[in-house]
Amino acid sequence: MPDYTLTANTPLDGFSRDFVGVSICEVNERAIVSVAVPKDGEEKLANALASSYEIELPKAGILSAASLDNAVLFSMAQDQYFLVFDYAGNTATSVVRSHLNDAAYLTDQSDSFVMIRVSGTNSRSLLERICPLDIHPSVFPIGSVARTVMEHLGTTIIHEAEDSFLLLSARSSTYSFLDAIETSAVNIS
Amino acid sequence: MSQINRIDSGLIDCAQKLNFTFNGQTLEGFAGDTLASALLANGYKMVGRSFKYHRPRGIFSAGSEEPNALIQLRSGAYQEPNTRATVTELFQGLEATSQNHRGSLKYDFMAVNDLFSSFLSAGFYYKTFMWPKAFWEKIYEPVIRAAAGLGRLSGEDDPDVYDKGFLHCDVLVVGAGPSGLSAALSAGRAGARVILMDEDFRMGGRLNAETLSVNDQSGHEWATQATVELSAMDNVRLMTRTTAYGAYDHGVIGALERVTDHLVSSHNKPRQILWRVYTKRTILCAGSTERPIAFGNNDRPGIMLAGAVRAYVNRWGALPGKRVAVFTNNDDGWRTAIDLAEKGVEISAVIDSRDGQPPVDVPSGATVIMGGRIVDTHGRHGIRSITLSNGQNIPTDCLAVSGGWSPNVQLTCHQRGRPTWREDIAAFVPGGELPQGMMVAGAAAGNFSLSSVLQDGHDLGNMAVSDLGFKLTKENAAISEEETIGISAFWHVKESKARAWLDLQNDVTVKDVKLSHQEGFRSVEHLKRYTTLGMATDQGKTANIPALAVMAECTGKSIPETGTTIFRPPYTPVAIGALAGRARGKDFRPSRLTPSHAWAEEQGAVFVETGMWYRAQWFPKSGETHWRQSVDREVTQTRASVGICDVTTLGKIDIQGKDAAAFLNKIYANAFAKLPVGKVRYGIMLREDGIMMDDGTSARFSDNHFVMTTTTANAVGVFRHMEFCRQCLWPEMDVHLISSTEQYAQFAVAGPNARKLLQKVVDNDHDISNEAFPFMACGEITVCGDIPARLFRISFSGELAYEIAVPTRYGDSLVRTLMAAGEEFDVTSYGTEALGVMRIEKGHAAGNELNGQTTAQDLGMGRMVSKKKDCIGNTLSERESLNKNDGLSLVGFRPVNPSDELKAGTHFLAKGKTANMANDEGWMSSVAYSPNLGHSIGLGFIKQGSERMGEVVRAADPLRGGEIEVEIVSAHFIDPEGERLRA
Amino acid sequence: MIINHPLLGPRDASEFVYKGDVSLIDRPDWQADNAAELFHDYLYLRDNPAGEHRELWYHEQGDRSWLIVTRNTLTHDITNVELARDVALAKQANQSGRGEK
Amino acid sequence: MLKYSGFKVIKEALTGHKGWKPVWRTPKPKEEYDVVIVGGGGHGLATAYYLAKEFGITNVAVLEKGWIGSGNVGRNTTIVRSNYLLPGNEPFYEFSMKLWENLEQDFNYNAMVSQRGILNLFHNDAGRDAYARRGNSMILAGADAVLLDQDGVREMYPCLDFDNARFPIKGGLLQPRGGTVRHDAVAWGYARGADNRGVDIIQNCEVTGMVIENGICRGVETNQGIIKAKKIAVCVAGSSSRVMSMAGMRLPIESHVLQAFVSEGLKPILPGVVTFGAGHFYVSQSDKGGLVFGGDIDGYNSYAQRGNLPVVEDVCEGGMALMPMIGRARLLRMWGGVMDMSMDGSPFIDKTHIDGLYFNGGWCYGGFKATPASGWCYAHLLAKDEPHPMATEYRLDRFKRGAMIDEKGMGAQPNLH
Repeated sequence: MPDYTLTANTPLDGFSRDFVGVSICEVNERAIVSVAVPKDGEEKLANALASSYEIELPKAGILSAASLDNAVLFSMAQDQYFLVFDYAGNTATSVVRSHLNDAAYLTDQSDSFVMIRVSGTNSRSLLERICPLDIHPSVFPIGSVARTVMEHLGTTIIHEAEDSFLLLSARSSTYSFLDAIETSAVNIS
Repeated sequence: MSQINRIDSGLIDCAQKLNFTFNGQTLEGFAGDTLASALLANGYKMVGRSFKYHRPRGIFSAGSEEPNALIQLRSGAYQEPNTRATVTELFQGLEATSQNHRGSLKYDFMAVNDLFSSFLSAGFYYKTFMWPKAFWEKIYEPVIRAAAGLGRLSGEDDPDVYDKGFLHCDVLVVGAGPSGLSAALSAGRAGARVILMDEDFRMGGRLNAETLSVNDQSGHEWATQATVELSAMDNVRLMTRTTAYGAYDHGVIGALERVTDHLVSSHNKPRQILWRVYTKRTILCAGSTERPIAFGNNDRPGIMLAGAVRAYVNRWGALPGKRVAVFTNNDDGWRTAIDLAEKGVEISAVIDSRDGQPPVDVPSGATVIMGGRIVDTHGRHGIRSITLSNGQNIPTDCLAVSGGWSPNVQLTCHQRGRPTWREDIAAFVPGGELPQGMMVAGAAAGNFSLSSVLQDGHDLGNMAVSDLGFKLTKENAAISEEETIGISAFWHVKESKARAWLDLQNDVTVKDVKLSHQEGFRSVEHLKRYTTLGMATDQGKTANIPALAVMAECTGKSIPETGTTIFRPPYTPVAIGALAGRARGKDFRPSRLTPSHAWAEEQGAVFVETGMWYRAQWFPKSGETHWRQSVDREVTQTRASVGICDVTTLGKIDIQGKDAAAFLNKIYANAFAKLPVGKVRYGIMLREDGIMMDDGTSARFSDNHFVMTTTTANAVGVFRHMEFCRQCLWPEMDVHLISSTEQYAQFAVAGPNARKLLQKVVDNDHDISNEAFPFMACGEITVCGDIPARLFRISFSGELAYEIAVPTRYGDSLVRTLMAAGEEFDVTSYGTEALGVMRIEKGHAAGNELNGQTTAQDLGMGRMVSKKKDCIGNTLSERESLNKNDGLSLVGFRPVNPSDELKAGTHFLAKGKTANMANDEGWMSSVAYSPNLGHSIGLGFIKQGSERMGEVVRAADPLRGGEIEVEIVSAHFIDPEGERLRA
Repeated sequence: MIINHPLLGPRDASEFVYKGDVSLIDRPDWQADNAAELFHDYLYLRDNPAGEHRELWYHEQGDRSWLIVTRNTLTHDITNVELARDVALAKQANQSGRGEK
Repeated sequence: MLKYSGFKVIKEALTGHKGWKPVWRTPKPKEEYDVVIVGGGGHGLATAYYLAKEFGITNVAVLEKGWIGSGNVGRNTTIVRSNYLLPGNEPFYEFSMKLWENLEQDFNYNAMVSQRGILNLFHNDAGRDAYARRGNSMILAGADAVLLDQDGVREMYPCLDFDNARFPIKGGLLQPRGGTVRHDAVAWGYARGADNRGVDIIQNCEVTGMVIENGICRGVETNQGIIKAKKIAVCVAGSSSRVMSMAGMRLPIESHVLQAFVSEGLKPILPGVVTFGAGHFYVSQSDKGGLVFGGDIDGYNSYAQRGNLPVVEDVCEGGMALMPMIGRARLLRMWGGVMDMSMDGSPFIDKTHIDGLYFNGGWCYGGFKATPASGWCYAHLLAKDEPHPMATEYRLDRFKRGAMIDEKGMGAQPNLH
């Protein structure tokens, strides 16, 4: 074996910061796997999901939540889902493959995103400055998910819990994205 | 002098004194004042100068329509030119200075223009300043430019910050006057998500300025009560100091909130916020704007809109004058006389252009002239008297003028809507085609009596929410007494001999409109463009309609036949800083950092922007004082031993599916269908027009799985293109795309010792020997103990080289590990400069060659374009002009004199030919100093280049001066047989 | 502008990238006798109507769908939005159906 | 012809401006003309002017749907320049530049041609290389160009963001002879010059159809009746597809909206024109003091003369990134013009396959600067039935041949040119 070992880092080294009425923190140890549906393979995938994660294929904009690995599944594109689950290892696709076998094309995306949770009573006021979507609970209830653009950066927003939103944005622009969120926090304070 | 014109009245807080300065003079006002009301209270009449004639200008209105009272607010970098005093909220320490004068405000040197006004008629400049020719740029124009403009920018960076945001609601109510409050109440009570915004700092609109009562209380008390009720509703958001400035497609409204403009300092909080409002319904309750009547010398300080005069008295307790005359063509003008008389102000005269009886009881002591005309006024720096058509002279220090009210239809016209004329109120009202979701209520819709305004707002609020499925409450509209609103159109006093102003800021007079007509500029748009009418900072809010009326008179047509002007956003001017929001300086665009960025920073790397990415350009070592020293070293060390470069920025696309190979075969111009698993192939991608789009490699990891790389610059475009092909052209294929650019940290490891270095980190069960892992092999391996990685044996540098990819989380660690493991080989990191040098040495095309204008043939890769299959760009690449015999081809160049430096952008000319376009044979696209060859080398496109090896041509550079002789050589400067990369 | 995405509901047009006339999905047959002419007309000529226009938009900052939007170029009013892939598939089905006759 | 001069202005001022005459007549259309020009914008009026003045053809009508100059000549950012790269373009635009330089004396109207320079900034080596190539092309074509380094830019425009920029300014390509022209005055000046030479300018005359018999175009149908002509010269950039469809033609053109912006009047702060390539922004300051600026087209087919907010914000972001001192200046007015965006970003001046029908269009957002040369070359084509030597490449069939003139290298994607 080589004499060298590699150490992993996270996009923000576990960043966390509190502002008045709002907290911003990095979320880690969750894997992201893209699950693409083979042509005419939707039923097979649905069955595989039902028998393993015990969830259905979600409609666009809504999370399916499983108890297995605390997984959530949501649509990213017409024939593609993201499965996000508790896992800190290096081979997230093999974990999913062990459940879904060949029912989907899998691509590891765990290292592609920074995940930032914005929570607290001022979280919607904060997001109002950067998020073009209407995230009022009446139209974007808990369990809703959408991809949009915030400060020029593609971002997926998930309404996780009351006054709590999880944001996924590209890993390479982590600092610009964090800056956008922190600036908003300062600006609304 | 302290507030000599202040009376004990109005909605100001006399307990809270505020000191401010005007032109250096310290003055006092109260909380609740505007700068204009405070200046009036302090007895100020003249506050500025007009644009062209530098005529004295006073406060004219009490709102955002103000054409005259423009001042410079604050100082230093905070200086804000052309600020309307009428909407500037007074604060402690406010600094204001007047603008557009040379010398003092009172003795403006430029006022000499007024004496020559007859020479400066509309459009005079089109007819002169043409001789001698050179004088325009040297003399005339500099003089004109120096005189032009109003206020002054500081020239310093704006020190304030701005923000933007997004609002969503069911109903947006624009304007919080009586109709807006009523609309918001009915919509809010029904439970809809409502936003109510008003440009003023106090909700209530005209209710704050009038003495009319609502629901048996004073109007402003009712407004306060309504505001309190609304602010208690969770579903209603109240926004003061917020202007809806534009109506855009599909119901999007642009709004500007002035957050700290009323404070002495913004304390690093956003000064203003630009809101984009997504609303299902917009109820426009923008009210109306009073317009003047044109008569001789009607521009003097002290001549004001009648509604403004009573607003200053009623709302702010500030008297615009002690002896006030009124000139009106409608009943509303009389209110000014009555309100002021009730406050004890002397009304010297009421002149009504209409014949007949006064519509209301005449204030005692006032001279009333029905059917009267003012022909002239007097008073140099402020009005002192007026002259009537009958010769009568009446002393007055304030003349309140009312020519009727024009509904504020601006937002209804921002799309295609054209207002329609209503003769009974002599005004344009919103036309049929309103922006999506918009309704108009109250005075903005031409309903002028307070009771109808309240009812209208209430009804439309209900209508909006019932449209949206909300259940209405049973509340009734607020009620008010009926007031008279009679008007008889009257636009200008024909008997006036003196100049009569229409556009007060730009100095457009009745005569100018007549001249415009005389010269054939009769369309409204011609009129505006020829005379500059309505082009000033107020956009002609008070000027356009009277001017249109004068033009109608000239043409003998009615006003609607003559035309209407189209209103364009913004309703009131918006600071450019606000429209930019946070996007300035380093925050102009996001930054993308490579996985090795932190490490590179530690090494002191110099970074360069490539698109959104920052990449290490070179890594200076101690003792290196010039970038070339660093780059030469990096190249030399790499070619001698091994170098490492972060190539994560290249686009990576994960392609899976049963038809992945077939798909790639259509995307790439060269064959891909039969690429074996475990192999990489170089591919060229054409646009459908046959021009090169991108190049890169694709690696096949399994039958159904490929990984493509694209150039950094084209990563997004190529992905988009492939999605288009997948979804729109070949939807039957089973193929799936996802970007994995962010997922992997990828490093080039290049040089004769590359394998040895990698063998130190690759886990032992993966054989990467030349036999097991030859040139163009690829594979999924593990490194450093089971860390998954991908290895590609590809080379951009021409050396034995690999690209190794690990999950991004290990990128930082991997570069440190490789550098440590490479110490024994004298490993170097190299940046984009050395990368560029090596690719030029190897003759690889890059961005300068793949510029969207070149074909595969130009690049010497014409034969790669398969003619045996259907692929993007294949057919159109065969067009004649793209396949000319004397077409360009990419070749290498070396200076005939080795000490000469080649320059990119030089053009090639045959020896002895004149330097002109006809003799232009091509250009140098990329150059570098080759430390291996010891001289400058270049790549360039030249006609028939591949057939001209050894020929000497000139590389001409007239732009920078000079030209040198260059020899056409093979583009493969290093290892033309490719032995190294197969080693 | 707001585009009412068939799967995601109304989204601001700034999330999308515009391509052009829907005819760009009708890529000609490369083996046709007059392929050069067909490809010329396909790639370069446009109806460019002043009025209703079917056009391609890509939801780059969304779900990466290519959409066919029916929009009036005079008023910008949008009257229909379809998934381009559905339309392309339907077209193929239609063509193969015709071929069988 | 009433000659304009400073003397005349003084004389009229002293006599109450009674002597000024309409700048152009308001004639009724004749039954037939030698040439009917469809479109009373800058190019159409210039064509009429040069037909009359240079080629002696005066039996000409210009038909304008609305009021003359109501199209793009009256809604652009007034920039003139000849800083093109490709051989198909550069000589033509330089020809135009030389015509601008003598225009006012030529047509006796002060259009305020103001050569205060145009500066295109670059931000990296590749940008410098591309501008070096272009600058050399310009000089080879007889134009002027200067390559500035950062210090050179700083000297001319000290107020730009040099120290804290996301995309630092490394230098620029300056064309000192570039500048601005008072746009409306160009239309009026050409109209006056053409009218004085006998050309009929007919406003509010909308063409509703083409009269084509046996493959020959013999006239146009209008809301004022049929007007016959030996040659019909269409010149309606922005509406080209609409008008040419009346002759059954499809064009390599899409119509797109370009927005433009002007600030409130300010005392002089910018001497010339600056373009900021990294940020989609260009700006100059008018003689009246307004900052006149713009950026990219909105990017979707449109015939509406208005745009939307994202581009407004994008442009202002570019402005603030380039010159953060304009933050407190206010945007006063925004408007939109409809552009003929062609498939390679370059225009057409050509005969059509229909005898007697000629076409001038596809000017993208660069038509204003081309006005004099476009008019001249179109007049030449109409008079002699062969292309002017400076406009030989602007042919409708160039895509069939693969002879694109693609300055930006964007391919057949009109909204990217």
